[in-house]
Amino acid sequence: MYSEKVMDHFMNPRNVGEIENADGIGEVGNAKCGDIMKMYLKIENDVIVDVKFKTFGCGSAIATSSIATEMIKGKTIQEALKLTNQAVVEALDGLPPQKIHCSVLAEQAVKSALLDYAKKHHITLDELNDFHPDEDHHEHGEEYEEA
Amino acid sequence: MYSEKVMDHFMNPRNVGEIENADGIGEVGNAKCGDIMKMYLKIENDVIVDVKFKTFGCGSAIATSSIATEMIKGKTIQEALKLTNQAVVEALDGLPPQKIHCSVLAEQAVKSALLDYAKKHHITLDELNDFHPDEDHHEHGEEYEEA
Amino acid sequence: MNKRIYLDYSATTPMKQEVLEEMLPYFTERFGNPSSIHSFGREAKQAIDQARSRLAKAIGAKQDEIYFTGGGSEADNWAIKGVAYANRDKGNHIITTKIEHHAVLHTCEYLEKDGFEVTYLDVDEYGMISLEQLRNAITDRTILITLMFANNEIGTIQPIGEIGAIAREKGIYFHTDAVQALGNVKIDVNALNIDLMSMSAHKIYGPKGVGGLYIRKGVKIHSLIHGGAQERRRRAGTENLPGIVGFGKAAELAIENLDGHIRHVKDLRDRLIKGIMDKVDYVRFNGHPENRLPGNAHFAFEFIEGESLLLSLDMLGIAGSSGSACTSGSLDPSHVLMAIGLPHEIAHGSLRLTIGDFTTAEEIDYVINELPKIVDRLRQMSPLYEKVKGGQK
Amino acid sequence: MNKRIYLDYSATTPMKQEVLEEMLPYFTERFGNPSSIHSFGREAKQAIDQARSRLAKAIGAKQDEIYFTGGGSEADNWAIKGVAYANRDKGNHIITTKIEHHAVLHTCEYLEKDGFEVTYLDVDEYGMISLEQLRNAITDRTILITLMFANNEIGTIQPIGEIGAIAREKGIYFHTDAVQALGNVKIDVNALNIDLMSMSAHKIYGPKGVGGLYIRKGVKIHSLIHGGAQERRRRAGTENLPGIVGFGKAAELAIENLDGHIRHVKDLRDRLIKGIMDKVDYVRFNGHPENRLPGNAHFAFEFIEGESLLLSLDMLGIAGSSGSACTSGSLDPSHVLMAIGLPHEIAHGSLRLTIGDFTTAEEIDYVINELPKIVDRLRQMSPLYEKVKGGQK
Ligand SMILES: Cc1ncc(COP(=O)(O)O)c(C=O)c1O
Ligand SMILES: Cc1ncc(COP(=O)(O)O)c(C=O)c1O
Repeated sequence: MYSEKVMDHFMNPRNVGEIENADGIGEVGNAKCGDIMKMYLKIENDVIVDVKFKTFGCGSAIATSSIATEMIKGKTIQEALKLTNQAVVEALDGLPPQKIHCSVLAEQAVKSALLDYAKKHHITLDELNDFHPDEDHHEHGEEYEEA
Repeated sequence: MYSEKVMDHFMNPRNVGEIENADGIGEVGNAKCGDIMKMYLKIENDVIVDVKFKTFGCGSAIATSSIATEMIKGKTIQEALKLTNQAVVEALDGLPPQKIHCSVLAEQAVKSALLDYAKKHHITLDELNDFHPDEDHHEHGEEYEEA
Repeated sequence: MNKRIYLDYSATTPMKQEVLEEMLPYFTERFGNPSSIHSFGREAKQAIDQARSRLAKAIGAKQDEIYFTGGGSEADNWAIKGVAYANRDKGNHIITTKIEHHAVLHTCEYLEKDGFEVTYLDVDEYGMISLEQLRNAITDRTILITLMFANNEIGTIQPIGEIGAIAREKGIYFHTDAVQALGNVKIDVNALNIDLMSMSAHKIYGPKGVGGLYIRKGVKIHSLIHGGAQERRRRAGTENLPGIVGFGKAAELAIENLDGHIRHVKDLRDRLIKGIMDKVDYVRFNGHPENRLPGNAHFAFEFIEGESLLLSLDMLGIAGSSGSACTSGSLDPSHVLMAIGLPHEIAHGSLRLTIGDFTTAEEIDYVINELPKIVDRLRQMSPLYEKVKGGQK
Repeated sequence: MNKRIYLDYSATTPMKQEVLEEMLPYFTERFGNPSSIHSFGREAKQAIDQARSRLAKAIGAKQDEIYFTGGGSEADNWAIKGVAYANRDKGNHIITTKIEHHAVLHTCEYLEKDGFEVTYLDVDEYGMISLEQLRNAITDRTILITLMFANNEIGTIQPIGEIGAIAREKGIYFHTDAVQALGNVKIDVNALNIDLMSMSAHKIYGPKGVGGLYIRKGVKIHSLIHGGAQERRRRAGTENLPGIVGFGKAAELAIENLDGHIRHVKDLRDRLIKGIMDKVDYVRFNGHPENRLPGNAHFAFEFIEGESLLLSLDMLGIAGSSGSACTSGSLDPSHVLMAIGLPHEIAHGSLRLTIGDFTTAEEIDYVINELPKIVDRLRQMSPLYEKVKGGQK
């Protein structure tokens, strides 16, 4: 079902935890839908010097969170804004169709944290003008039967 | 499917053949329905001294013909008239439900031959007043699927 | 991964060796078509007759009330559609519950599109229906009550005898999906007033792809699969000869060993439940405390999600199941967990472990040892857990 | 009875050893439910995927156009009812033939009771339909043509490519029952414009109780068995894992060996036909002389009845089949023999001998030697034969 990459990031997630006094915090998803991602950023001179996450969710929710933190760590804000869910999926060597929404969530968690940073620091990030993290992010794949 | 008795009478039918100048001949069934029984009687002093049959039909049609000839050979006409299809079925240790009609046919073949004898010899057999061998004798059992 | 611990017996069971051995000759040697009149056909027919009589004996039915199908789902579909369409002149109302298997629920939904009306009974927090609600739901248009014997997720067993009595009293056909109950509960279709009952071989250590429908003599029902005259003209198709033979053997074994089986799986189940409840906080135990399948344990661990739990267990070779939405790719957790009133976020953390004849105490102890660590690891990652940690733990 | 000679391969086939071996691990070890996400489930899922791809390859389909069923009859029922109900808004007319298998005929009759109209095409003395009659039967209410690939009794193969082309041209769905054709004829669903196709494993040395339905992408069809999301949500029920694995293997073997298989059974079939026709008088050979299944020989022996022929053969260990009414307990001989215009009394004397991969030349020679003696013995007992004896023989 999952690629080795996904299983690796699920079993050995990178950057789990919280950052005290984080510069930006993003939280997307909700418990009702079964996945919440919370992302903490430490930003110095427009560069993401540290990032941590906590995730409530399925294997791919945890794996996408983990790899997303890796993909933006050490990057500038502008670079991080370019992170797409497709890139996350590719970096994980693919996801099953019904799990694509997790990658969308990871992208949104990063953007939410950056938006929070921008708000706190009174910066405008044009890239996020159309960003509404609360919209339904679920894309339905095939449904599998409980056995 | 068939009892050993049926298979024995089918594989080694008794009294197969014709009787030249028979005293009574009965033929029942028709080719369309897949079974015809023809029975020949030699009668002396009201006793069936010889009986032969020819049958076109399935295994149980042949077996019922065969055992019916055995059951009436050496019997008086009055005794032969008492032959019932149930007696034929019992003598064969049973028949599958969809084959019961063969035993009816055997009974009718005997009666037809006796009726023919009676007509030729201008005798009245009261037992045969209600006998109409041309009526549909089929009783339907379960249908089985061709495989 | 060396050790493999299978705790998903409600999903499917391994076949027992005795069952396989009974089946083997029928693949390559005694392979005839039971409808054929030659010796190959006759020996096939005999084998089917024997299986039918074994199954009949297992549930207190007559041999000619047992019909073999291609599985439990086909049996459910056949029973419900077959009775609905054959009795449409009498009424168009069907009563079922909110916690049925999808084979029943989706069939009922299909019938709703075709003019039938369906009442879906509620269940309480333990998954039990209310007999009063059932009685009140009956109208003079009601033609069928279809109500599962035992639930596949939370294991709750319904008061089938009482339900059967109500149905009989009102002259309404009563179908029960006994796919999970067979081999785990004593069943007598006459004592329980059951008119139709679905069964499936692969849940009782028999082969997959074979099921059965008990149809009480006299029940008016249409066929689902038309064609040849097999199964007394009611279910067409060349019989799954080895499968049916295996089902017969599995049913026989299940009934012979019923008490021993129940004792074995119940002991291990209780050991598992105690072990987990003692070692883990914030966990709920779901389903009815007493009226439940002997091998069923169903938990909901707060703050974590079921699939990640399953995956973590799987990495240790432990096979379980979850009613979390994430295992099915749908949005909502299982309809059963919703029906018993579990909040979404808690339902997401559900884990079903089902125990069978091959389960050992060592396996259970291993799970009792490992599962709390996994729960803890996932909670450490969970943003929901951090909120309660400080205060309570 | 020591020697047993099986000449009823069209009824069912013994499973090949390779097929059994491929299946065996899936009963007791790799027994998982393909819907489960743990390792047991994943290895089961993989096995099903492989089988699906083998079957797809065998008929030139895409993998996601193959759906597994519980047999050929279920596939026929599903295809016909599923398309009929899903396309009722477009029309209510179905075209089929008089010589279909009962799984098609009785399904059509069921639909007739529910407001559908069905045209049953005639066939000529060889069992062939007329393309012109087909074309004329099409109306603007026609939603489905269901027409068998090869007949199970007399072996006649229809011009499927031409029929497919007509259906495609008119925009009508084309279903074909290929239960007898698979493994005996090269099939490419695209070249032949087939939209739906029924298959059955036990006719190609695979297991009983497993079938398949090819459904071209885009075809509008309802489910027959509702419930779980198996088979891309179209056919519910826990998959018959070993059965499906066996079907996949059998399909692979059938395609690999197709030419060799055809040559083998055809040679023996022709040897049988020649032997019998040379030695027996008053015998007809039924079905199409060229366009027929390679292993099918179908005779009608005048003056005798099929069941007594079969029984006599069976006493020698020879297993055959008959379309006589007496084998089925019904009044009329098979509908197929009626449709090709065989008089009742001749149809009653029919004998189908179907040859397969395990048939040997010695077996055929034995039959050629024994069958004429049996025919003669039965004719000596027949009151019909005595009438022709004097004059002609
Ligand atoms: C032409 C044809 N269609 C359908 C079937 C039914 O297949 P099954 O017996 O697998 O249900 C058969 C065989 O019995 C057949 O020969
Ligand atoms: C309660 C219940 N009903 C029906 C079914 C369906 O049975 P099958 O998978 O054999 O079609 C199952 C199992 O999947 C079940 O647990």
